[in-house]
Amino acid sequence: MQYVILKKVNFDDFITALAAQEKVVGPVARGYDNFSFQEVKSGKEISIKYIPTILPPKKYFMPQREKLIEFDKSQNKFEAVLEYDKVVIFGIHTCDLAGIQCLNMVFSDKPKDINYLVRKNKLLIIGLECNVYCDQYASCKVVDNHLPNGGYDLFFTELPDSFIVHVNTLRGDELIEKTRLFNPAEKIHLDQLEEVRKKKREIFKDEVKIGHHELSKLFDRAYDSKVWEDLDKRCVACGNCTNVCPSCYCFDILDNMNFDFNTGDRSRGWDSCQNEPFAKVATGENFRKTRGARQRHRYFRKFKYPVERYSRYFCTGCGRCTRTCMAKISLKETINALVDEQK
Amino acid sequence: MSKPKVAFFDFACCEGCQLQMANFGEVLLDILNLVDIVTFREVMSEKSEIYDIAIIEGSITTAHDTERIKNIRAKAKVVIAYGSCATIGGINGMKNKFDLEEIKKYVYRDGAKQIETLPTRAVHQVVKVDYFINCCPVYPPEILKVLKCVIAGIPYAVPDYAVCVECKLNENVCMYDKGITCLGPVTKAGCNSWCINNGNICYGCRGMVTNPAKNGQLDILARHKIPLDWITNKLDMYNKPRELDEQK
Amino acid sequence: MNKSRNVKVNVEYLTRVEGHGNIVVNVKDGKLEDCRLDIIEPPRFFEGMLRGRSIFEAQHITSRICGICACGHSLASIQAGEDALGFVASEQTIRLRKLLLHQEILDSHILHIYLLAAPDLLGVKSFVPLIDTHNKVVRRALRMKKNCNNICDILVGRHVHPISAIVGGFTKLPKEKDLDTMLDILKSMQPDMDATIELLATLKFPDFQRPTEYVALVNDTDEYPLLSGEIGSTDGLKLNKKDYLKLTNEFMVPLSSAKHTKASRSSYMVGALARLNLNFNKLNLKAKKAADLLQFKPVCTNPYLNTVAQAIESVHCLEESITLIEHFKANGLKQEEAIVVGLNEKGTIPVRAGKGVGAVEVPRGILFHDYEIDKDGKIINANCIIPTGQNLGNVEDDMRKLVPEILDKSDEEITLMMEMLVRAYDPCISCSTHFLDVKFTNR
Amino acid sequence: MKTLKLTDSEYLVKQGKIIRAKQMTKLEKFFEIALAGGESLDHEPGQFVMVSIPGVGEAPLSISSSPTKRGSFEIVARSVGKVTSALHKLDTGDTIGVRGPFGKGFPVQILEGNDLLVVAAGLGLVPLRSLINFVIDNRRDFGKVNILLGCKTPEDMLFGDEVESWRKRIDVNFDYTVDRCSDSDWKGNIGLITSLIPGVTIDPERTFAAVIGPPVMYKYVIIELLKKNIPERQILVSLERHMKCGIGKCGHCQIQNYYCCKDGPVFTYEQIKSKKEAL
Ligand SMILES: Cc1cc2nc3c(=O)[nH]c(=O)nc-3n(C[C@H](O)[C@H](O)[C@H](O)COP(=O)(O)OP(=O)(O)OC[C@H]3O[C@@H](n4cnc5c(N)ncnc54)[C@H](O)[C@@H]3O)c2cc1C
Ligand code: SF4
Ligand code: SF4
Ligand code: SF4
Repeated sequence: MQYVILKKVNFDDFITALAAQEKVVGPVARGYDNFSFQEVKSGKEISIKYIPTILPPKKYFMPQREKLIEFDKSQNKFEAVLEYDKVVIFGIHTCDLAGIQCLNMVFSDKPKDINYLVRKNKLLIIGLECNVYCDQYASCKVVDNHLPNGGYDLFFTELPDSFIVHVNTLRGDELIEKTRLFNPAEKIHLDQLEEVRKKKREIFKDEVKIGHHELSKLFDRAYDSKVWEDLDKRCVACGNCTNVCPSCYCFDILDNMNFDFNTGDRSRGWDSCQNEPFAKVATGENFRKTRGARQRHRYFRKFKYPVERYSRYFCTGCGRCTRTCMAKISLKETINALVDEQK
Repeated sequence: MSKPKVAFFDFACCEGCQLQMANFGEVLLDILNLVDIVTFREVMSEKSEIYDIAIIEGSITTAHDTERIKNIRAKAKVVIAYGSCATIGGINGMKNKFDLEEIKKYVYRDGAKQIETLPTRAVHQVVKVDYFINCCPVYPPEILKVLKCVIAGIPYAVPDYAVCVECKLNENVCMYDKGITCLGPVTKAGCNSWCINNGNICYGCRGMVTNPAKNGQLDILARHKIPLDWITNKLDMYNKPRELDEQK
Repeated sequence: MNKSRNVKVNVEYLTRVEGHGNIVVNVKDGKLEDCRLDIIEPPRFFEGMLRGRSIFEAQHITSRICGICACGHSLASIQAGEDALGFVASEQTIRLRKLLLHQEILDSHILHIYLLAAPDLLGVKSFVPLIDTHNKVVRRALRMKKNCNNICDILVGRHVHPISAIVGGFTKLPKEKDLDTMLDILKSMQPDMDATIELLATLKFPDFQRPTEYVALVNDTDEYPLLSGEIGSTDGLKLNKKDYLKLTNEFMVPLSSAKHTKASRSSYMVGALARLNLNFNKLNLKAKKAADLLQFKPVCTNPYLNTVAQAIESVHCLEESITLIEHFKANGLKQEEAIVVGLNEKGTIPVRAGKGVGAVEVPRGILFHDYEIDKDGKIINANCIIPTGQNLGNVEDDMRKLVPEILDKSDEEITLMMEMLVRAYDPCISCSTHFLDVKFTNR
Repeated sequence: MKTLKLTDSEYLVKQGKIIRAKQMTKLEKFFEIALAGGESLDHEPGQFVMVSIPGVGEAPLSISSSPTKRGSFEIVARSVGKVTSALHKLDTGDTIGVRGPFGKGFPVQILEGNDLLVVAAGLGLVPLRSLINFVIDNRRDFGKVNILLGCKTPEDMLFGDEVESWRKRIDVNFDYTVDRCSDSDWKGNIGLITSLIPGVTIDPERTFAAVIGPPVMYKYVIIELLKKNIPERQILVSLERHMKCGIGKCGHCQIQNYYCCKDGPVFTYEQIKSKKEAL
């Protein structure tokens, strides 16, 4: 385990050097306080101070549309394929690192999803610490994701005139070696890092009326809550909340036939439990017919079901669902409403 | 398997959806490998009364056209409603907001007497439709998708969720964040949020989702201080004939 | 003239034109009794429907008047809207609009030359048989069409019903790499364009002359006027666009009771031929060369040669598009000019009551949009005058002169000549139903 | 973009050849399928396969034949949408893709030595036929066997000949019913399937009930079974959900914390009775 230092003046060179060899993506400003991960060629394009991007970096781990199978009917041939890019992802916040860990769990659960697992190893992950709270929507502290918790190759923390970088993997180390822009961290840097973390513990507050460990219990008794009826009236089922969520992974499987009517492919694409047809079966029954029931399902998939299966919350606290909701349904307000109700 | 015979017919429309076929470029030749186009007045002088698949562009607005579409339905094995005018009434439906006599007089003055017109209807409001290709104009990737389904003889379901879904996947900055109202939340997806990708708003040309959230929408409007009639007016742009369904 | 000749031409649902029209010709004992181009398109009431809508929606709606010249309608509508609002578009916006208009004309002309007109000249009924006999030509046509389309996709989202061109400017601007892509596409089209001219040079058009009044936009600069200018004619007419009604003043046609437009004579012609007859000298060099090759000289009075005029204009438009993009590449595009408008919820564009007229040369000729708006920007009155509507009188006058000249031909030949004549105008019939005073025949 | 071939993908399909196909009713078609290379499917009664038609898609379909039948397996598809209607166009000799078997079927080891009450309504007979034939083929290993069938009209009755053979067996108690009937030759009852349950005599302690039918049916059948004092963990149901992956990832089939495809489709009533989204 080691820490190295990159001077801020060298940051641009670092990204430029990386981009000269590999595809590098990072958070880029899109205006109106929106950001998205995009390919970058230089450090100048990157917004170091950004709030969670429109889509989380999950789009690189689990592409929106991903080929699984190629077939040729005339040959009776089916082949499982993986299409991938080698990508260096720069600037993943701790909440999104947690999101990736959630996906890792789901896809390595048996039976394993080999597409996900192989692709994941083609991606190099560079984390970036948030020194301050993103905005009023974030709730990373609630779920304990405001401090780094592994899941990266390198992790950057901004100090007054440099970045202190935690080197977590061999691959990360190779990258540091290659660029030759890093120096070993000195005590002063480690002190500064400690200072940053100390401050964070002060400013990052729970912001909901319930503690981390109580949360799942809250949901033990929340199924029949009136809160879902309120959400039923407000939700417009636009599907934004699930599409932007770093730990949502539902998908659809879609076939495509080429015009020769012999060759084609089978791929998977993101799907959303908020969409009306998602749980509808051929006999016409829809097991989560109301928007309220679908919202409840979403919350339960963050705070209850995964706790039973994977012993962790699947909400990373990134705040995206609240930020993007057309109806401004707020995750924190919903939790607080449940707490109030159960008082 | 012999190639299915395809006929194009146009009713009240701008013929832009037919033009989308020509806009395929050389891919059009691939399509022509799979089907025989036997009638396509806009680009062909050949005609045939025998066809398997009728592709209908335009809405039904006259008694004559009502008869014509019924005839086509009787002859065709498969009827495809093609474009907003045909699938939901589309832009022609704005007319239904007005008194028909009044609007006739406004546009044709003295000539109004000679003009015959009925409230605008979508094709499925007159005859049974087997496939819907929504959008104004039709979205080329969706045309191909549906044509493949037609040829394979399997159904095609228009996505019944909001344009927002695709819009988010395209990582557009939401129009509401920009302070502008957009019909994305109530409009059926399938166009890959075409308009928003190009910086404009969604006008709802694919028709409303089956079960739009009325309450939720009103909330949103209130929060953005948007008068209701702005949105209803916008919805009327393509979706006015939907009322004829609701009355049924 | 053949005194005993009887001819009955009755073309129902004329093919390979945009929209529904019938041709009726009746010659009895060598005497022309009836000669009409009837419009049988179901009426769509655009002007009526526009009332009460925001001026910021006008472009979106009127674009749907016609799928073939949607960009043209958009541009005329935007011009009229901005005129009414008193909004002056930036120089960059005007340049981009010119690029769009050039692509619109190019796209439409290619469609007409190859898919609608060429089959007649090659003796077939549509491009479909040509796939076997002239595969290269068909592929070239589809490729050129697709290229124009791809450019419009980049520029305004799509060619049919452009998305990003609105009152005030553009909601999305091409990026550096988009400019490169467009330039590559345009350059790759140059050899195809040369081949198009060569092909046309080999085709034989009917020889028929009838001088008429040719109307198009004119200006005092060196620029071939398409997006702006005054109304001018070969009879010396000069009008501000605001006075367009003086040009299009309607009159009753005795035979058919349809109202047509006229300027100085019984009818006038608009479109590529009219534009060349008025502004030939302003064409760029390559277009003039193409004209040489095609032996085209203004003033040309053969309406069949409108197709040739279109080919010459296509060359012009292609070259001008390249120049425009090279300008952007050299001077950069100011991305900050991209606007967010919607229904103008944010008041991005100041609104006032007013009247405005747009006059734009679209593929088929001069197009007028005219709006009156109230203080909230709601449309009170609207009027759209479409090129094909203006040409109707002229087509019928042509027919009336032509029929007696070809009475020695067979019925089939006469019918074909008539169809070709109408097609030469590249009429856009569903458009013209929005023209105030087209007569609809009973069906 | 680079492409890798994956040999161990869960999405890879096996080739299945249709060796027999038969239209059963207007909507239902029967297929017997042999896997390439004589590979056996190795399934349990109650499991399902993902059947796919390249270019059209995949659909979960129950395995209708008993595991005791070797060398091939059988499915029945009701034409309701894309895959199923395309499947209906196929015939003997055509190939399809097969993934699976998936899911938890009926726990036959636990059932052994006990009595069985099979309640099948409509298409529910398709998966239950696998269990019934398995039990009949291993009749010695089971106690008393009751079979109750129900469907809309006699014409909708699937596997008519086979059903008749069960009816005639002396080692099973058999009864069936239809909702409506215009056929005077009909030997069974008329009425809902729930009406048959009170009439059967069972020893609730040692009876396991296996119930499959349309979603609306479960609630009422279970009420009747509970009235018979069958313990909740001895009532087995199979649930239908929208499914895309079959391996517990895609989320479509989720019933609260269960994935129907992986934790089911066969559940005990005890497992799901408190799951509001289940029945
Ligand atoms: C465990 C299990 C066993 C089944 N066994 C059988 C069987 O033996 N025979 C049989 O005919 N059917 C069976 N079904 C139902 C069958 O899977 C669906 O009817 C089929 O998937 C529909 O696919 P499609 O492509 O034809 O329809 P689509 O065109 O995809 O859709 C038509 C309708 O079916 C619904 N639907 C789509 N996919 C599914 C799905 N995977 N599951 C349920 N509904 C869906 C859609 O919401 C839509 O309403 C079973 C389902 C499950 C979950
Ligand atoms: S539920 Fe909301 S806050 Fe939690 S991870 Fe998903 S998008 Fe982020
Ligand atoms: S821009 Fe429109 S379509 Fe896109 S997310 Fe916002 S509301 Fe939905
Ligand atoms: S974004 Fe809306 S208006 Fe635009 S094409 Fe899609 S559905 Fe139609």
